[in-house]
Amino acid sequence: MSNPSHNGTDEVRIGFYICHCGHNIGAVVDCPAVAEYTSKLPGVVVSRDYKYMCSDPGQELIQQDIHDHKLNRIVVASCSPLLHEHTFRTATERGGLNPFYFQMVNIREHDSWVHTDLIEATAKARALAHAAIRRVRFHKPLETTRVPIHPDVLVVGGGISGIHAALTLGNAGKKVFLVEREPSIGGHMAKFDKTFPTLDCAACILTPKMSAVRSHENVTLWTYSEVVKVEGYVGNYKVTVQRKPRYVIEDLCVGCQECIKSCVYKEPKFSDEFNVGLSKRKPIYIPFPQAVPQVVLIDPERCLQVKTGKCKKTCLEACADRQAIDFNQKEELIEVKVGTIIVATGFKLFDAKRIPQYGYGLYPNVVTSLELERLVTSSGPTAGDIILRDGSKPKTAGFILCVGSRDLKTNRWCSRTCCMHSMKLAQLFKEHTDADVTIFYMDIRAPGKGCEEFYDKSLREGIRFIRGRVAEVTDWALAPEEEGKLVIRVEDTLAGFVRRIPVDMIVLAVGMEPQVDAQEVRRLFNMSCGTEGWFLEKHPKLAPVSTFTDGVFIAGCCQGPKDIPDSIAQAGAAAAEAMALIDRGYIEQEPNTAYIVEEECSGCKSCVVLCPYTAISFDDAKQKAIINEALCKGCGTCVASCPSGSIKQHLFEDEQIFSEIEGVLAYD
Amino acid sequence: MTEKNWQPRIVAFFCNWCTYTAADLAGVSRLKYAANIRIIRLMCSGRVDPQFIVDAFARGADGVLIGGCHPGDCHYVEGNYKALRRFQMLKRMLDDMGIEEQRLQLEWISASEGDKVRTVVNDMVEKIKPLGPLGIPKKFEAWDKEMAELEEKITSSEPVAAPA
Amino acid sequence: MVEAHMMKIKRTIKYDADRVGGFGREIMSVAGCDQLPSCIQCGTCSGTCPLTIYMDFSPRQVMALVRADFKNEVLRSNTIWLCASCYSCTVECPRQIRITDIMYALKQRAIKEQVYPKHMPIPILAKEFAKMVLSKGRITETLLVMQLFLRANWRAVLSSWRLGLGLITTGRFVIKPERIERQAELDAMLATITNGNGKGKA
Amino acid sequence: MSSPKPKIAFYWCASCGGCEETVVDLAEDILGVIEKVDIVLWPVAMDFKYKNVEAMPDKSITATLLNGAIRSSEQEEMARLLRRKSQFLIAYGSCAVSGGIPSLANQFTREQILKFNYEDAPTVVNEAKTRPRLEYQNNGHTLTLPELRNVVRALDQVVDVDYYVPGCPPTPNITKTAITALLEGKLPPKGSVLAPNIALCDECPRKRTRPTSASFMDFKRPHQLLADPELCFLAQSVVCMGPATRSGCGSQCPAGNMPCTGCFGPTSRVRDQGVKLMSSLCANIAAKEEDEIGKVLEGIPDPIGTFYRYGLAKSLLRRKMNLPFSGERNGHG
Amino acid sequence: MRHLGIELTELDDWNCCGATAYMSVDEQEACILAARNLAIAEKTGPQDLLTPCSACYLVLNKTKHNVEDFPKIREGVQRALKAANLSYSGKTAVRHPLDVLFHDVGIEAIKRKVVRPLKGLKVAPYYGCQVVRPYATFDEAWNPTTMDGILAALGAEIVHYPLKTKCCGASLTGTVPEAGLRMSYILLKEAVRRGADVISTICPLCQFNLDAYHDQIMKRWEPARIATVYFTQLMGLAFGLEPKQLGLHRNFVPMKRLPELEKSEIRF
Repeated sequence: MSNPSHNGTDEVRIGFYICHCGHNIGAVVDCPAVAEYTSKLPGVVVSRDYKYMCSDPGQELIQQDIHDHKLNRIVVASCSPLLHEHTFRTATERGGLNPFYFQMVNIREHDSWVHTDLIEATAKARALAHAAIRRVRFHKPLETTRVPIHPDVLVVGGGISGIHAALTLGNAGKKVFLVEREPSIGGHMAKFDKTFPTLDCAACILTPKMSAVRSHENVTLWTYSEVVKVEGYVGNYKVTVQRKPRYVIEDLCVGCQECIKSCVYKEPKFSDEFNVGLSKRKPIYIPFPQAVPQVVLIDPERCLQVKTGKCKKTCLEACADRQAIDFNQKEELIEVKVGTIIVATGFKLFDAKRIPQYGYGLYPNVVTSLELERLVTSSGPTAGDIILRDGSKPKTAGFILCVGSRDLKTNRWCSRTCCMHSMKLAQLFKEHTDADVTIFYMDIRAPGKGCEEFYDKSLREGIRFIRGRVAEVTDWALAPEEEGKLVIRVEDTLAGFVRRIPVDMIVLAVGMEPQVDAQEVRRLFNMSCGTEGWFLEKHPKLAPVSTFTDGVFIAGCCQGPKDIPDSIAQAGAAAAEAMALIDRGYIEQEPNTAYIVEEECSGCKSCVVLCPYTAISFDDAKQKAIINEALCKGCGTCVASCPSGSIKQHLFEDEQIFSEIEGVLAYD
Repeated sequence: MTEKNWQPRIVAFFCNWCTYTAADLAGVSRLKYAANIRIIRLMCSGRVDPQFIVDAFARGADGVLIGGCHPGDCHYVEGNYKALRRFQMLKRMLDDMGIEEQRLQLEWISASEGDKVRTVVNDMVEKIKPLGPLGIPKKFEAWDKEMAELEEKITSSEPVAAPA
Repeated sequence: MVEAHMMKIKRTIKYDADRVGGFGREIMSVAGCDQLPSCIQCGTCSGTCPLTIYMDFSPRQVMALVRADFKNEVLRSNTIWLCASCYSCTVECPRQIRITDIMYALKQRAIKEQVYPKHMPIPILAKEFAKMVLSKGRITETLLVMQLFLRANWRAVLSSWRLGLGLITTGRFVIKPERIERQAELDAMLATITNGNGKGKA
Repeated sequence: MSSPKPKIAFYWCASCGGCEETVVDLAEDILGVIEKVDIVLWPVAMDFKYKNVEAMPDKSITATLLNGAIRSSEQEEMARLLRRKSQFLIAYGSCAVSGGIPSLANQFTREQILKFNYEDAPTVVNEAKTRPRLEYQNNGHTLTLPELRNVVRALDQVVDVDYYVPGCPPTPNITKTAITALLEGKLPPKGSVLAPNIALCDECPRKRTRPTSASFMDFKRPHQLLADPELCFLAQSVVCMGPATRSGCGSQCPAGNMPCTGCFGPTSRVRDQGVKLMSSLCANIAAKEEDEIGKVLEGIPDPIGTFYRYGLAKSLLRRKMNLPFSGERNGHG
Repeated sequence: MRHLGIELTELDDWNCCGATAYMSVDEQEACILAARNLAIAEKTGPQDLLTPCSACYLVLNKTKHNVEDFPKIREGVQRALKAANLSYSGKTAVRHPLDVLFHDVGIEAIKRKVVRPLKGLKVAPYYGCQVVRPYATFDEAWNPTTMDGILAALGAEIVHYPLKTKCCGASLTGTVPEAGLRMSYILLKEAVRRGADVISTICPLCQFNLDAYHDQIMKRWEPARIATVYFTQLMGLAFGLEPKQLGLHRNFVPMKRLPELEKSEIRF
C-alpha cells in the first residue's frame, strides 16, 4: 500500500478521470480536451476520459492505475459528490489508498446540465478540475468514525402511513413510539367510505391495523400528543413529547361511553370534527365509533367543568366505578431516546372557500369531497344517505375537479388522487341516488394500477365527463330549467362551446396541501421543504424517503400528495430504511470534524461560544480550547472564526480551500 | 481573454445542505444559467472564512457569491447568521477598499430552490458586467511596474555576479 | 340561408402550410404575453368570458391557435374584437396567463396588418378613439360616435337617434370638442417612440 | 570571511524611527552586541555614505536589519543595494514586515497625499502651493529628489527577505533573541518570523478573565470607556487584536491598559490578519437581524484602520482598488 | 368629497388615458398617454391620483405595473416623458373613490354624516369589471364588499347580487349592440329579480350603459326597468343633498320613489 505523507516530501502522483456520463456530460463538455489539459498540470500522472466512470470497469480503471502508476491521489470529474462520492472513495480504497485521497469534481449538475455552450462549459470543467487537482495535493488520510445507533424509532403521525411504518418496525422487533396529535389514530383514511379502485371498505382494512398497532407489544402509542422538541443527531435523538390532557385517564377508561350519555348536555351541541361539521357531539366524546384508543376525552373549550368549574359533573357519577375522569389532569412532557425518526404527518385539505367562484360556504348544496365521503358512509351523519340540505335527494350532481390544484393562484401541483377519488364518489353517488352525475375535469389522471379500468367503469356506468375547468357556480337562472338550481358555467372544451349546466348538488374535489404547521415540523426535525411546503426527500429517485438529515425519514402525504397504496409503500420503505440503520448498529460519520492543534491555540476563547453542539470546551488547566470530535458536526464555523488559524477542519482544510480558489481562477 | 468578450468570473461558496443541493437540483432540472460561476462546496456558510472571499478577489474573481440556508433553517443551527454578520462587515471593508458592493453577494437558497440558483447567478452576472473586470492580479502587476525602471537601471549597472 | 336539403360542406382540415411560423413566438414576446406556453387548455377563460357566446373561436381556442402559429385564423376571428377587456379571464386563469393582454397584442397586430373584419365597428372605434386622443388629447364622445357611425354603419345612426337626443337634452353629451392645452407636449412624447425606435415595435 | 566578527547593518526607510530606538533600548545588552559584531552601517547613529556601502563586496554584510516601509525610489534603491550586499536581509519592525502604519496610505492616491501634506493640512502654510519636484535646475546643477511611489510596500514586496522581526517597534527582547540566533547560527528556515507562532492571548495577563460564553452586544473604542485594568478587553467590548496577533511583545499594551492593535502581525496560519479577526468578532455578535447587526458594527467606524493598522500593504488586497494609478514618473507635480 | 374633508385638485392639463381602445392600437403609446397623467400628478405634489372611471383606473394602474415589470416599456415611457420634461418614479398611487372613501375616510366617518338614512332602499351593489381586477388591491376580485359596506352605512339594504363583478358590456354597446346590450340586460334583469330598487355602480361608463339603453333592451328582450346611479349619488342623498345637486335628474330611468324617502321631502 502506497502511503504518501501529506507534508509534501513524498511525490504527489495524481490520477485524473473525467466521465462522459454518456451524453449527459460528453455532449456539452469536451471531455478529451479537459483530460488533455489536466494531463499537463503538476502532479498529474494519469489523465483519462471514460464513458461511465461509475460503472464497474470505470472503477476498476482507477484501481488498476493506482497499481500500475503508483498513484496516490485520485480526482474524478463526473456528477455531484452527493451522488457518487462514496462510490469513488470506495474504488480508491479498493485500489489500496486511503479513501480520502479522493476528490470529486461536479461537472454534470453544476456544468453540463446547466450550460449549453460547449466552449464555456468545457472551460468551466477545466477550471473545476484544476481546482480539485490542486486541492487533492493537500488531502490527508482520514478514518471515518462509527456512531452507534439507538435501536428505538419514533414515528410521528398516526395516519395510515404512520400506522403501517410502526407496525412494520414493531413486527421486526423494533421498539416504536407512535405519536399522534389527534385523540385517535386513523388519519384521513378513517373518514373514507370505500377506497378506489377496488371499492373495498376503508374501515374494514384500516380498523384491524389500528387495533393491531394499539395492542402491539413493541409499539407505544401516544395519541393527543405532539413532539415539541428534538435534540441530537442520527442514532442518538432525544425527543420530547407533550401529552395533552384528555381529562380522562387512558388506562382506566374502557370506552363504555356511559359518561357521554350522562353528560349535562342532553343533546350533542358542538360541531363534530370527524364528520367535518356535518354532525354534532357533546363536550365529552369519543372521536368516532372505531377510534383507537377507545377512550373518551373532554373538550376543554366546551366542558362546563373545565371552563367554569361549575357543573354537576354527572359524568363523574357515571364513571364512579372506574374513576377514569380526572378534571385535574395536566399536560405531561415525556422524553424518549430514539435512533431514527419517521415523519408521517400527512396533509391538509384545501379550503374550498379560497375559490369563491365555486360558491362553497355561500350555496349550501356545494360540498367538498370529504363531506360527501362522510355523507355516503353508512356510519356517517346521514347513515349513508346523500341528501341536500333541505333533506331531499339530489337528482343531478356535478363534480368539479382540481379545486385548488394545478392553479398558480392557489396550489400549482396536481393533487394526484382527486380524479380517482371523484370517480369513486361519483360511482357511489349514482349507486345511492341514481342521480345524473357529471364530472368536470381538466385531464383525467388515472395512472395507478387498476385505475384506468376504473375510469372505464365510470364511463360505462353512465357518469358524464365534461372536459373543462368550471368557471363559476351561480344561482342566477337564465333559462327556465335553471330556476332553483346551481348553475355550472364551463367551456365544454371538447365540444368547443360554453355551457350552462344546472345541478342540484356540487361536489368540489379539493386538493391536498401541506399541513398548516409543516414549516414548524420541518424545523423541529431539521428537514427541508420544497417551495410548495412538502417535505423534501433527499433524492427524488434514489432516496425518496430519506431527508437531508440522517436518520429522519418521511412517509405518506407529508412528502407530497399520494394515494393509499403509495403511502403504504413509502411507509414500508421508511421503516426498512430505519431498520437498515438499526440493524447495522452504527453509522459511519464523515470525518469532517474540526480539530485544534494544542500548541497553536492561544486560549482566546473566541470559538467556545460559537459551537451550537457544545463540542468546544475550555481546558482551564491548560488554558486551551478543546474540541470533542464526537460532538462536532463539522460545520466549520469555528474554523473560519479562529483568529490565529489554530482550528482546522478535516476534509476542509484552509490550504485545500485556498488551492481550490486558486484552481478555479487559474484558467484563461 | 480579450477585453471585448470579457466575462465576469464568479467564485461561489455554497453550503453543502441547502445551496449546493439547490445547485444540484438546478442541474437535475436542467435549468440553464450563466457559465461564469465556479462553485466551491463547504459544509456550511459559517465555514466561509472571509479570507477565502478576499483571496478569491485577489486571485482574479470579479464577484464572490456565498450561498447558505435560509435564516432559521441552517443545518448547523446558526452558521448562516455567522456568515451574515461577517458578510455585513466585509461588505463595508470591501467598500473602503474600493470594491463595489455588487461584487459580493450573500443569498439564502434552500435545497428546493434550484430556480433561485439560476436567477441569483444570472442576476449577479448582469450586475457585475457593467462594472467591468475587477482584475486584481493585473492591478498588482501594474502597480509593481513603477519599480521596473529602477530595477532595470540597477541590474544593468551591476557587475555580473560578484563573488561572495 | 342554406336550403334544408342542400347540405353545404366546408373543408376544415389544416395543412402545415396554413401556419405562419414564428407567429406564436412573436406574440409571446410581447410584454405580458410570456406565460402563454404554459396554457393547459382548461377553458376557464372561455367559461368566465361574458362574450364567448358570440365568438367564432373561444378564448381558449385563440390561445391554442396562437401557440400553433395559426395567424390568419386568429387575426381574422371576431374573438379578439369582442373582448371587452373585463379581465375575468386574466384573473381566473390558473396559469396566470394575461389573456386580455394577449388579446390586445392580437388586436394591435390585426390593425397593423389591416386584417380585421371589414364591417366590424370595433377596430374602427379603437382607431378613431386613438386618433382623437392623439390629435386632441381628450375624447369628445359625441364626435367619436359620429365618426364611428359615419365610417362603419351610418344607418345605425338613425336607429340610435333617440338615445343621442336624450343624451344631449340631459346634458350628458357635449358637442363642443374638448382638447388639452399642451398638445405639442403630447406630440413630442409620442414622437420619441415613432422616431427613436424605427416604428415603436415590431 | 575576511573578518572573524560578523558585519551588521541597520537601515532606515519609511518609518518613524521607533525601531532604531529599540536597538538603543537594548540598553547594556547593546554593548554585548557591539562587542561581537562590526556595525558597518547605521545612518541614525553613525556617519556612512551610500558610496561606502556600494563599495562593499556583495554579501559581505552578514545581516542587515532594515526597518521602515518602502515608498520612495530611494528606499527601493537602498533595499536592493543592501539585499545585494547582505547574506541575510531581515525585515525589522512592522513597517518593513508588512507595511506598517505608512501603508494605510494605500487607501489614498499619491496626489491626495501630497495635496494634503503640502496644501490642505491645517498646519501648512504654503500659499504658492509649492511641492517637492523630482528635478530642479539651479545654477546649471540638476538637483533631484526621490520619487514617491504610488504604492507603499513591505520590504519583501521589493526584495527577497530572509527573516522577519515584527513589532511596532520590535521589543528589545525579540530583537535580542533574533540577533542571538543570528550570531549563534541557530536560525529557523528561511522566511520565518522571529516571534512565537501563537497568538498574544497566550501570554496576556488578562486571558483568564475572558468568559467563554459572551457575545458582543456592541463594540467600543478605548476612549469610550474607562477600561477595567484587569478584565479582558474583548469582555469589555473593546476591539483587541490580541487573538489574531503573534505574541512575543510581552503583552505590553494590555499591561498598559490598552488593547492590542496587532503590530506583531498574524500567525503563520493566517493569510490576512484583518479579516480573520473580523471573522471572529463578527461571528460572535449577538444580533440576528441585518439592521441590528449593522448597528453593532457601527461601533467599528474604521474597519480598515482598525484591522489593518500595521499590515495593509501585506493584506490580501494591498491597496484600495479604485484609486487612479499614476503611471507618470513625476507624480509630484 | 369636500363633504368628507378630502381635498381634490383637477389634474393640470390631463389627457385621455386611452381607455381600453388605445391598448388595441399600440400598447407602448397607450402607456405613454397614461404615464403623462401619472407624471403630471407626481409633479403636482405628493398626492394620490384619484379617478372615478374604471377604465382610467385600470389603464393608469396597468401603466404603473407595465413600467415596473417590463424594461422595454419603461424605457419607452421614460424617453417620452423626458421629451416633455416630465418624469415618473412610480410614487404616485392611483386610487379609486371607493378605495379612498372606504379606507381613508372610513365607514364610521360616513355613518356620522348620514342625515337621511336610505332606509328601505334595496340596492344591488354593482362593481363591474375593471376596478376590481386585475390591478386593484383594495378589494377582492371575485367578491368585493367595500361598496356594500358603504351602502349599508347609509342605511340601505344590500341585495345579494352575484353578478356584481360581471362586465356590463359598455365597450360593445355601441359597436356590437347584440352582445353589449345582452350583458347589460342580464345585469338589469337579475337586479330586478333579486328585488333591488336601484343599482349602485362605481364606474361612470357602467352607469351610463345600464341607464341609457333601456329602450333598446326593451325592444330586444323584455322590460327590466331599474335605475342605476353612481354610488356617491346615493351617499349624497343620505347626506341630505338635493337630487338636483347630485345630477339625479339626468338619469334616463328615474329612481324609484320610496315612501320612506318621500317623507324626508326629497323630490326626484
